[in-house]
Amino acid sequence: MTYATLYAICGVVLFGIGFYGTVFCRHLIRKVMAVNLMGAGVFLVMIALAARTPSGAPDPVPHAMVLTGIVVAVSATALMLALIRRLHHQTGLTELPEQMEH
Amino acid sequence: MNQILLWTMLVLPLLLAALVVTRADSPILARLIAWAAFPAVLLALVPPFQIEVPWLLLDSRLGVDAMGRVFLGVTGALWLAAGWYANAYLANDARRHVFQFFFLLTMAGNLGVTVAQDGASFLTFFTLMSLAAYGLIVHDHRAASNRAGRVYLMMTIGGEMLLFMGLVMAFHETGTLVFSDLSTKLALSPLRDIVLGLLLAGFGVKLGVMPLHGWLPMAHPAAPTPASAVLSGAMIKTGLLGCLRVLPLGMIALPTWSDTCLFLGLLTCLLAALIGMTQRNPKAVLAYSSVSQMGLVTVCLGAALVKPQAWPVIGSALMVWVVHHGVAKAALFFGVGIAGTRMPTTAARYLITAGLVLAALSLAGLPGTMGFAAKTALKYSTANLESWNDMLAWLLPLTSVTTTLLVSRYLWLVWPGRHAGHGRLSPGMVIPWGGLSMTVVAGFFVMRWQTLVNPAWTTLAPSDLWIAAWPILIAVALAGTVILVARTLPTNLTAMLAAFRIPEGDLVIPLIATIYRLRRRGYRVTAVQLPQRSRRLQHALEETVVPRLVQWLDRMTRSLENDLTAGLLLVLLAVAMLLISMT
Amino acid sequence: MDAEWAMTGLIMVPLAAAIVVYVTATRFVAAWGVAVAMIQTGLTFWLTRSILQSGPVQVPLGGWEAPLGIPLYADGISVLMLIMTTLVGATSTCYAAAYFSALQHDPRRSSSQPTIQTFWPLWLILWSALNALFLSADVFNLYVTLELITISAVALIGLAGKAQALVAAIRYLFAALMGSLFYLLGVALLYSTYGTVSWHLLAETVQADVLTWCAASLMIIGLLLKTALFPLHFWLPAAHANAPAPVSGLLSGLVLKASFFMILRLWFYVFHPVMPVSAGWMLSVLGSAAILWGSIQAIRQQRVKLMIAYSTVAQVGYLFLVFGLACEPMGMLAWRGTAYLAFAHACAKAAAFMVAGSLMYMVGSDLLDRWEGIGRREPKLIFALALAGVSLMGLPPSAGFIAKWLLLNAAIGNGRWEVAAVIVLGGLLAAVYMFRIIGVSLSSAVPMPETMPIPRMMRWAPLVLAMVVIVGGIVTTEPIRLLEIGAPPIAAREVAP
Amino acid sequence: MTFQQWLPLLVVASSLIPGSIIFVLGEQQIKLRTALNLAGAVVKVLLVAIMLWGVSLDQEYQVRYGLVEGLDFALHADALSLLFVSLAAVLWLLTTIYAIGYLEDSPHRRRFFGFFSLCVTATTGLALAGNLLTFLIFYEMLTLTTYPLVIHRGTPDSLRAGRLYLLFALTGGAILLLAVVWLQTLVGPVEFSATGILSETDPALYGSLRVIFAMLIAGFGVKAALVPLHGWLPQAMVAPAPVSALLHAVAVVKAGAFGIVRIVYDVYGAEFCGQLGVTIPLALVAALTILYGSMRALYQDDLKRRLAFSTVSQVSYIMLGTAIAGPLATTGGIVHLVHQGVMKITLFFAAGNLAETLGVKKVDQMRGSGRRMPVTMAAFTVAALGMIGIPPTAGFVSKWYLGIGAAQADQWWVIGVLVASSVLNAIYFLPLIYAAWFASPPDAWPDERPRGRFETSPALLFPPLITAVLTLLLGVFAGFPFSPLEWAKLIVLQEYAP
Repeated sequence: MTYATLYAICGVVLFGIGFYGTVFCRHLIRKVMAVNLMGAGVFLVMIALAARTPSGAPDPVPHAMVLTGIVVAVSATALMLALIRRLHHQTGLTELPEQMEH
Repeated sequence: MNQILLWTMLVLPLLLAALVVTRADSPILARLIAWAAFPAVLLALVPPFQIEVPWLLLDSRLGVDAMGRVFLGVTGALWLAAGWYANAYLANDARRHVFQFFFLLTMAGNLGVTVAQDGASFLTFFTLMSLAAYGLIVHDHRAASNRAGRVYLMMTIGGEMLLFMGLVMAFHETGTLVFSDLSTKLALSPLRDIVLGLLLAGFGVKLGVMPLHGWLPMAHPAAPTPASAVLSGAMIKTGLLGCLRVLPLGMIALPTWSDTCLFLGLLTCLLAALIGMTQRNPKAVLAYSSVSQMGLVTVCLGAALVKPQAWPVIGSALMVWVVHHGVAKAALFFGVGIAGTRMPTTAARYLITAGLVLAALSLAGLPGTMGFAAKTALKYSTANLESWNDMLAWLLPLTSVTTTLLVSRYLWLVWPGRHAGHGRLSPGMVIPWGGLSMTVVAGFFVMRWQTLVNPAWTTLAPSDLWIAAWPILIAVALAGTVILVARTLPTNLTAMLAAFRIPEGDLVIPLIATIYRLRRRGYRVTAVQLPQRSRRLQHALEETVVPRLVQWLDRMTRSLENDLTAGLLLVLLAVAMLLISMT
Repeated sequence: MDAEWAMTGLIMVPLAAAIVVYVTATRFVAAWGVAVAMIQTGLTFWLTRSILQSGPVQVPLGGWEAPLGIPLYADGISVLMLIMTTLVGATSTCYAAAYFSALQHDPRRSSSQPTIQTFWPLWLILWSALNALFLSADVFNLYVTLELITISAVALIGLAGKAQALVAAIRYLFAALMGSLFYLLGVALLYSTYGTVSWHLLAETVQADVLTWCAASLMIIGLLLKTALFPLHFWLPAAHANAPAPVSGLLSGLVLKASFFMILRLWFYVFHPVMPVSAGWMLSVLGSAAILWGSIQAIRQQRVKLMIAYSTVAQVGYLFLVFGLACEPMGMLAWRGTAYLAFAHACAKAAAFMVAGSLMYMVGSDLLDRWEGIGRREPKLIFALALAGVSLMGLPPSAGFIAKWLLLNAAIGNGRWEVAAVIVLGGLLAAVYMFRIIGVSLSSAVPMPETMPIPRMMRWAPLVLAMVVIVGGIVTTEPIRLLEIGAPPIAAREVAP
Repeated sequence: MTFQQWLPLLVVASSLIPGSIIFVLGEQQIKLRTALNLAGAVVKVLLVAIMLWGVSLDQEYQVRYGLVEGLDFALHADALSLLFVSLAAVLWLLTTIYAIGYLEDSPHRRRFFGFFSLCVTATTGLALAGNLLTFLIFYEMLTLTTYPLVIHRGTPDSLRAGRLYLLFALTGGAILLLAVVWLQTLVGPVEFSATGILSETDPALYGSLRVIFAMLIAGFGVKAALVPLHGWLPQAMVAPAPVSALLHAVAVVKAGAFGIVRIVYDVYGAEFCGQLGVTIPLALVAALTILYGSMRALYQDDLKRRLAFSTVSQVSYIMLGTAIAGPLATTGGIVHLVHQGVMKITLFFAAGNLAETLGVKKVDQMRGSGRRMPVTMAAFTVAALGMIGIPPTAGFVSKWYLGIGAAQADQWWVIGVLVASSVLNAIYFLPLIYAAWFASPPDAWPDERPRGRFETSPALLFPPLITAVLTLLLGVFAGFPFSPLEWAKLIVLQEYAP
């Protein structure tokens, strides 16, 4: 087992934990963190894979992708936080209501 | 020229009917209506002809033939007389124009029937006549009239349906609706008996053969007198005409139908006379008399079906019979109206009484009247039927007896001066009646020399006179006895006898009651019970099934549409897809 | 000018406009939007013509070839999607212009209601991202544009400002991000195996192995969540129903189609050879379930916008029938039908949401009970709704009919009776909810409560879009011909003998 | 495009264009609307007349437009389509006049007349459809355009009726769609041709063809109100009288019947139908419908409902004639398509007049109505007699041909059905006629409105009068050239050509 594979598995585990958190956590901030954890897991997988080139030199493309991904993650997180803040401001809620409100 | 006359005859009454609707109270129109049947009389005088009218209905044939001419003549004459009579009779009726309207329509139909030479146009005119006559029957709107009208309509529609079926099948069997071809080809068709059964039954309704006679004793008394006259004198003859048109007479013997006709005719002939004698309404008596007479006609038809070669003779005798019965019966009906009025003088009363008696006895076949001519003709023409010889030999005298008794009953009921009369005796009523009554006698002499008539009885033997006379004498004696005996009986017995009365229409009364009961029940079931039941079912559905379904859906929605389930499903689906791909 | 410029323009023009509008915060934002719409229309027209003439086009953006550059690719289906975007986008732009200007004068307006300045940049970015997505030639690029779409769409929902809308937006955002990350993980796996993200290259090298299947499952399922295929649709009704009037139509009509388009691309252009038939049928079964569930839920709703939103759940189901049917002899018909249905649904649904928005603006509520007799006041709008409904039900003459006809042909031609039955049943259920709205609105009862006058544009925009749907049912040969350009290699027996 | 191609399009457009313009016009532009309506109707009649003339001279009128492969939009004019389109054109004209009078001063006339025209457009399209697909398209269009007419009043009752109508019609349409697609996957695009196109089919497919036939009949049977698919029709009576008239005489019900005629003759072919053994079941269903409809009509208190059940019964005559097959029965069935239309529209016009002028809606309120409204009731009487099949009305001609057709096909039981139905017809129509003419009128009518110098307004009076006269003329002059009967014979000649 190479380091790269280990990293990749680690990334997948992180993704799983993040997924668990996103689904099962009720508090919105926790959810935001869990989503970011998922993202981190995916990025870890990508970076690990960049090392798997036959030549041994890291592949620049996954790096570029991770960078782009981070940008996306940052803006998404910002939006999430903005929305959560607004919801809290309006209703005082920190969790999404259980029942679907149509 | 003849064609123009034909079209005039058909269209004039319709046109007048339309005019009656639009301008009801024109005296000129009333005059015209009285003459509306005149072209028919003229047309009866022209030589036979036929025209093809392919665009009318289903390829129509119209025309006058030897047989139709007789019907046309007598029908036209009766309608003419009735038109005159009606003008006077209904002079004070506020709803006169309604009567006139239906009168004209019925006339158009009746005249049309006599010139129709194919099934479709026959049926058309026949229907027009039948339906329009309903308006005549219910004219006075009494409960009894309405009931009579309903019965009439039911039976008429039933008859129409039988005819429709019969004609459809006949057309299928023969490929034509033109009567002359139809009857010939029908004789050879495998379905002959069924087709003839349907057609004869259909025409039998109009003819009033038992057991299809129910409407007749109800409708005739209900209709205003001039209408009853034509109903009985002319219209029921169309049933006979129909039979004559479709039966393969003179071609082949039809044992089944001859037996049936003879049996039913005989039954009708005697039974109707008996029932008629119990009636209290003179018009009902006359109606039953018509039924009885038509029974006799049916017997003749039966006879002709036994022995085809006898048909020319029987046929011509039948023609005489048609004329005779039409004229005499109309005269008697007119008489009901006339006898009921206030007589201006005693002489007039005697004169009218004489006329009535004459017409009545003519019906029974009194020598010297047209009835005698007709009866003798029948006697001769049916003389040589092998198996039925005996029966007819005593039947004819017997009918004379019953007929005489029946007309005695009639005379007893209407005898002028016996009741306080009402209404004025107007010439408009007397002249047509007088004309017909005189024809009863004169007709004998006219017909005596008619070449049309069978030579067999032109050599009239003196014995014929006696043969015709004795049943009448017996019957008169019998009637006299009955009257005398009745006078001596205790009053309560008379009352008891009087209470014994068969209702007009006899058998049809319970039948109608049954039909109405069924109808009421049908209404209860379909309009009340079934909707109730379906409402209950719907209610039950809405109460139980729908809420439960909604509940279930709510539960499903709750457990399906939330973050947690979705998250789990996401993983589940991904795994499922992976597994599916790998297998 | 060639196709390259048109493609670039389609992405760049709205983006540039978004930046300008945001930075300058001009008072004439609506005018900018309309101008963009006009330019977009021209560009789409141009691109369509050039594609029809010369077939699929691939251009490296700025001359950089893959793997480093970002290539753009346009074929029949992507152009059809672009046309759809342009049509819905342009009418929505006009509608939005009228809506927001009307809202400013609305006395019922609360402080939390959206402002015109925030709508326009977001919408223009969304537009740009949609175009970019439909023109993307690599799977990572698809991810980026999809995220851009998600973020701007969520923000647009949030514009409504009410707590309900915020909750819906947050829920949508979480779901969407989760889906994206699934997808991204799949992309990572794919890249690790094949070393490329260009779907052209992937299509050539893809092999049936576990890693590929893992990647495919992750990507497809992630996208299913974003496309809201039953049973992953939980976020959709609230999000679409609570968004501001012009936004709902965009979400249902266009945003969903973006992720669906990605599935279509991946499935038919990349994974088709290596995915077993049964995997396709799994999607079709889910689609069938979606048709039934969505329709039933739509029937049960009391709010019109929710009804229309659930109708989207059902209609999305139709789109997924193709994955099962395409594996069979008459798959080509299913492919065409599905692409056309995506187009038809976008127009019809956007029109329906616009109508709902207008009427909701008029009476201040989208509760069906409050709509009694509304059609007597606003016949044009109800007429537009009815026309849109005709397409949703799949009745002639409408684009929806043509699409469903093709799908039905494929289903019956392949002996898939259960699918045919579902298609037909779905149409009937659609009729139930559509006519529920129309029936209520045409009732003679109840005097109308006090209402707001509707700006003229808010009447005409949905009507025009609804007319497009009807015209789409009559002028069909061109779109179908378009679809043949660069069509995927589906086992095809063209039409029945 | 040549004139031959334009003409079918023009015939369709002659109601489509006025209809579309009416939607755009204001509610208060009454004169312009009326003018448009009448102009459209008159133009349609003229165009149809030209076409009628042309077809009798063996001209071909056809236009075709491809939608998708295997999905052609085709209009063409053959003898059968002309029969139907003439009926639609003439009765549309009359109904338009009637509707103008009927809806005087009522709200939402723009919507009404708009959809009215569209409804006729759909019917015209149906009549001229050259293939099954075009037929289907117009069939669905008909459903959609009649819905607003059915719920025109907007009352809870009418909304419920509308829902029921849609439930039936759309379900029928769905079944139809399935059947059409299936048929097409088996044999390719289905064009209408005089003797059917399926007789060459592989015998292995006969089973499928039977099922498809059943589905097609079920689909059309919903509109044609075949029992047990008739449930919507009596409910739809809440619609305004001109709508009922159009629904029952020309548009919806007739469209279903026409569809069945097309299926049997022009898709399957009469002979092939017999070979498949599907005609007898169809005939049985039609017979059942005839009897059931009449039975139900017996006990209806509401006049229009009674007429509706009567329609259920009468329209099935067409199917019966079609199913019996054989030249004569076909003639009867096809000619009844026209005759029933003329008679039934008269009845509905008259019923509408009673309701509108006197407020009479129930059967027992009709007493004496003949004295108050003689012309209306005379028309009613003629039409009712026609329904019973009394000669010399049009109804008799139909029944006659059905009867002899049944005999020709050795289906004797059909004659029994015809007779039973006639009797039932008599039982439920004659009391109405009796009440109208022979019973005395009440002291006051339920809701009498003065309507000018005639018994009612002229626009209401003349249409039933004209159709009643037509009822008589069609029967009396059945043998005239260009009469529906002669035209039906022409169709039959083509159908049964060697």
